[in-house]
Amino acid sequence: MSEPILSVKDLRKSFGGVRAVDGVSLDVQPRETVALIGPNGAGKTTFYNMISGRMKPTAGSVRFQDQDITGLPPHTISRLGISRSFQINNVFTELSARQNVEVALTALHRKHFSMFRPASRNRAIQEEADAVLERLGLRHLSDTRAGVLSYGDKRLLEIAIVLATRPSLVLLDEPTAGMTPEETRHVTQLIKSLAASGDYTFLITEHDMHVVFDLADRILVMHRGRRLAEGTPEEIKADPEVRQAYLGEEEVA
Amino acid sequence: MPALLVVLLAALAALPYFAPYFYIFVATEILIMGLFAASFNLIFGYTGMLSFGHAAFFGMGAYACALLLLHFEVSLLTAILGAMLASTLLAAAIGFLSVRLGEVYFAMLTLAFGMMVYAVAHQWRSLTNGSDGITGFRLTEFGLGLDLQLFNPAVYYHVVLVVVVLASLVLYLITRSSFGLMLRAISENPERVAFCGVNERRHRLVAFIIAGLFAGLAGALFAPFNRVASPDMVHWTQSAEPVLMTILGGAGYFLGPFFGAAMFVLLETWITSFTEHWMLLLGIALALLVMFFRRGVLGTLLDKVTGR
Amino acid sequence: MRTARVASRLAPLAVAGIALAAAFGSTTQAQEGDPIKLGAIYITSGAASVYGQYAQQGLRLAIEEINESGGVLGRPLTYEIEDSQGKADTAIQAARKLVFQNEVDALVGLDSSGVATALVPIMPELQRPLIITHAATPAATGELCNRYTFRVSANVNQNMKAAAHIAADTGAKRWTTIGPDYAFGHESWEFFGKYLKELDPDVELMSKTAFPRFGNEDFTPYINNVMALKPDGVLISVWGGDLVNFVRQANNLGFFEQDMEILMTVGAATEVLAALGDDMPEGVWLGTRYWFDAHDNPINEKFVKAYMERHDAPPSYNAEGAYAAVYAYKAAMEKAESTDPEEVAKALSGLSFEAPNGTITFREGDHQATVGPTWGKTAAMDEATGVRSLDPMRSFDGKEVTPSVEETGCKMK
Amino acid sequence: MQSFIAALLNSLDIAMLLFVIAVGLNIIFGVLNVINFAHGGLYMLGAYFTYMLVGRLGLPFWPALLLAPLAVAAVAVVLERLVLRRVYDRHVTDSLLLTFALLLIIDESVRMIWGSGIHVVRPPDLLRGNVSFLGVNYPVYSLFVILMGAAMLLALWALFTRTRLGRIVRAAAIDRDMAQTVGINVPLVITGVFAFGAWMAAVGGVIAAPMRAIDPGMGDKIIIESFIVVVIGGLGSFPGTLLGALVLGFIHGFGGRYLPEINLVLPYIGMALVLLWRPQGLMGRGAAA
Repeated sequence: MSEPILSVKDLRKSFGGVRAVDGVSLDVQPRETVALIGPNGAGKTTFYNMISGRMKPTAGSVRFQDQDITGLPPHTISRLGISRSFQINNVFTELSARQNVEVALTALHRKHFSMFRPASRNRAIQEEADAVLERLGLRHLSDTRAGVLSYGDKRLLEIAIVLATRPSLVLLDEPTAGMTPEETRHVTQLIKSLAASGDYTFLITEHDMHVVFDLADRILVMHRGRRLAEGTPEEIKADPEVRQAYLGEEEVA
Repeated sequence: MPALLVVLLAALAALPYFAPYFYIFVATEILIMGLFAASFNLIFGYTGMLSFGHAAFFGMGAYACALLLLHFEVSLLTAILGAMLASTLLAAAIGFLSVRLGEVYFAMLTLAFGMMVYAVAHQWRSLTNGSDGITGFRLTEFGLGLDLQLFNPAVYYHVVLVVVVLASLVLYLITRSSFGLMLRAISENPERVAFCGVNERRHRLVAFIIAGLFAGLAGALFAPFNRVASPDMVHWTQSAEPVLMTILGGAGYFLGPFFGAAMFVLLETWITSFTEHWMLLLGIALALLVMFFRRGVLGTLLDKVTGR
Repeated sequence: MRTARVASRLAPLAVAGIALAAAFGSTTQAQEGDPIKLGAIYITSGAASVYGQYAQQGLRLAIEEINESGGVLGRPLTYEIEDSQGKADTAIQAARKLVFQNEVDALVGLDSSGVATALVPIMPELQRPLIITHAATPAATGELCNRYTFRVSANVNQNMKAAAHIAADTGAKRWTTIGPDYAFGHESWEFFGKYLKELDPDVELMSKTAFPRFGNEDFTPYINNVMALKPDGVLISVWGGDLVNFVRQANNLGFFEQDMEILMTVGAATEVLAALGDDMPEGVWLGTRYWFDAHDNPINEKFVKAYMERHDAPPSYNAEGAYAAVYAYKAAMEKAESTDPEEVAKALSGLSFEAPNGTITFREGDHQATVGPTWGKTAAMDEATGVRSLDPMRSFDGKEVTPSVEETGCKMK
Repeated sequence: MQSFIAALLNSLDIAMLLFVIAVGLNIIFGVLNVINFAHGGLYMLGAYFTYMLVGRLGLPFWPALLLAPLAVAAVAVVLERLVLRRVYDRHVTDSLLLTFALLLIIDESVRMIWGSGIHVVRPPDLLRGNVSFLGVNYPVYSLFVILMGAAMLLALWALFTRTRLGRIVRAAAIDRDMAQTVGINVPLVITGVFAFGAWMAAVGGVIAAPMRAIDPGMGDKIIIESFIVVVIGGLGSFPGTLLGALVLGFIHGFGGRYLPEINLVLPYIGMALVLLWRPQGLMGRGAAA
């Protein structure tokens, strides 16, 4: 087995007396797609928040590409190559779709302190913005204000921002939540092709089990802040504990 | 389209030749206050930080300029540059302490730090001459070997016009730049920006310092204009003026603060002749604007015109 | 982009605005029977607006009296008032507006010394006579003096010289002060000390003093401080709402029951006395630039009577100052037989005229009116006016308390 | 020693008045997430209503202590329903600006109604004069202020921790949506909290009326002080408000006495030091606002 790109050891987070995440460990191999599932309140988002720097863990460690990133601020973690999307839409509504992507690209190209030159004059940024928008099928909406985009397009734009930072590890928080079946299919295909390109490693939370089983190489099941099970989709489907605690509630095909 | 901007500038340049004498003073004040408000809008409209202590930098500029003119008899240009340096340093110090905190705290903190500067200006009598402020400084020369009669209000107006136009141009370029894009993104969602790999706090600090620098420039133009630098220029009510002007004009537009400054100064000039209760009208106008016309007068007008 | 569009929409607006401004600014040449215009600059908004209110009452009364008796040079008088907000820069804009836009013939006003020190130096640019009626900083008729600037009210110098006389007569030796922490408070103490030392070299001016900030709410720490010092006498230059706070808190602490001489430099301002009523203790020395009950002459009698009829309260010093200034202009314009600002300014210099507080002369050397303040010791409540009466009372002659021109530092330009 | 005790007692009475006023500001912030600039104006209204009731109508002080704050709370209900309500779902700066507009309106209205003169209210006979306390002459009225402050402190503490109403308000403060879903009438709670905060400001105004000059500038003076208290103590923290008020009270009480040269700047220095050390205020709850 190769070195894991992300190695989480015994991560804990408590709020007051409540343990939201209680000693979870996880190794993610490069170019792998790992799904993180569990019922609401299982601690998935808190887990994400600690990896991406939004919250400081109470205990435990997070290593990324052989570097300890535990408790680093989000912008540093992002710069190291971890990018995340959010459960609720988190695009810049007052900016155009293209500008949303430009924000991420400006950071990537270290032009964020460029005082007098607009991003729209930077060839590299423009070409990349075109490419990212093209890839997500948003090119025709470039100049539309993000606030007036459809819900599905906003979710896509969210992913576009994530990809624009050229991450090696992508954390997607329910990427297809609230999407139409058509949009869901589109996004699933997109993630699949990105994964197949070999440039990205994915960590995904998702409620839609079809999507999970379709995408994941490996699944981590969380329940009440703890690791309940871990394995291939087949193993997880077969796990009686998981079925009882979680899958039983959902109609598994 | 730029043609119309040229017409506007030409009209402003020609103003002393056709407007009544008093309006040279009014226009000078509008330009200076417009720049002050525009500098405020860099952090308010573009970065989403409501500062109630912006007068600290305006006042710092005014005091530094007045002191340099008084004690060192430097040229106006040198005094202005010195004033900008002083306000930049002050903005760096206050900004460092303030931008770390959330918006509500930020508003209260900037207010309190502004009052701290006020208290110093008031109490450090050996330097600032206390409540009386600094007067009696002389304008000798502009600098750069230019022979300008700075005591002539029309000449001073032209100096202010050139400086304000240049400064606005720089501010405009900043708002349009990559950095400006970052600020707009931060004003909407600082966290998302951080997750793009940008230290948003440092951006807010830099924006705060730039705003302080230009506020200092406005203050440095204001002191020679009124021949005084006094603690009133640092008081929190002075900080409220760019806030009001920006809301009045429209924070979402680069020229909004200038428009707001023009409305504010002209209305103040006219209304105070009719009523002592101009503050009441101002309060009602502000409340209505915030409740119903969030885009400001200029913004609302333009929305009507463009049918947005 | 949007901004370019904005600019394009804005240009015609701005041009329209300038045109509008030009329309507003259209002026007409003054005609023969047109009113003579006075421009007044006072604080008419905010916490200290009571001073602007009183001044305006004095102005209005004088102007109506004069107009009823035929005006000045056959022309009626009128006035326009602008708010200084107590701020130097606002006052300067106000003065520019009055002179260049409203084209007033002369200026009166100024409530704060900060405003005076800023405005006086630019009077040569405005080229109108200015009579200061309230601001007391010696600089206005001292090192800043110029040929356009006059002051009808007593300044800190005059008031403190009088205070020093009162203080010396009490025999108290160790003095300290409680004053507002700005120019007025510090200057008052400085001049008081200087003149008291001249009168009685034995006095001790204590190095421990109390200067609470202007607008302070709780004076207790300062009062306790001073009481702990056990001085023989205390000069109190706190004024306005602050003085009301001060006196009531001092009452609570038994400050006035100590064995100390108390001098309040502007304690006899009627707005303060009326607010305090009998909370103002007996046996305290109060100073004022004008006391309605102190001058036995027909003009004062007429002024006080007319004022009381209108406002049901005795006139304050600020009302009297503004009232006197109007009569000063009347006298000067009649002397010059012109309303030309240069001529009027010339006529004012050295002019003597009758005011409620006696015959007033604007000294040629520095343009300060040779007036003296009134000091009195608080006595029984005066039921008719609702303020404490002053007994004994001493009105100082201007000649007695006005320092020589050389001392003021004025070099008339 | 005596002067030390005098300064100590004086600090306490300044602190208690500041506490009564600032705690209303902080409660409003805690539940509404609104920094109420108009708080100083409401305090001033409390003092002016007292002047009307006691000075003009000749009522004794005690009923005024009851009536004036109720009248101010009624004004607050109107302001909340007509004005503030419209901006809760917007950016925080909007509510800041709106309350700033209200401050301008209240200030100027007070001047239009009562003029710009100075007014005073007499303390009730019971509270006049001095008592000797540890060798220090101390005004009875200042003792009353301290006792009132302490009583309010205890009552508030009991209200928030011991009653159902207090729990409802705290629930609304922590999570408005959650409170709504468990059946709390949140809009009513919000109106109530705003009125309650205004009531507290007005109680401060009534208490201040017999010892401070009532003039149109009194509201502006107190609002900056209240901000400092809240910043030092910590936004949204009830014990923090008490601590902040004590800190500022001591700065005034001792600063005026022992460091007069820099007394103006002292509160801000104190504030800056606290922020350098603990940016969220002494007892603030974590990442600020």
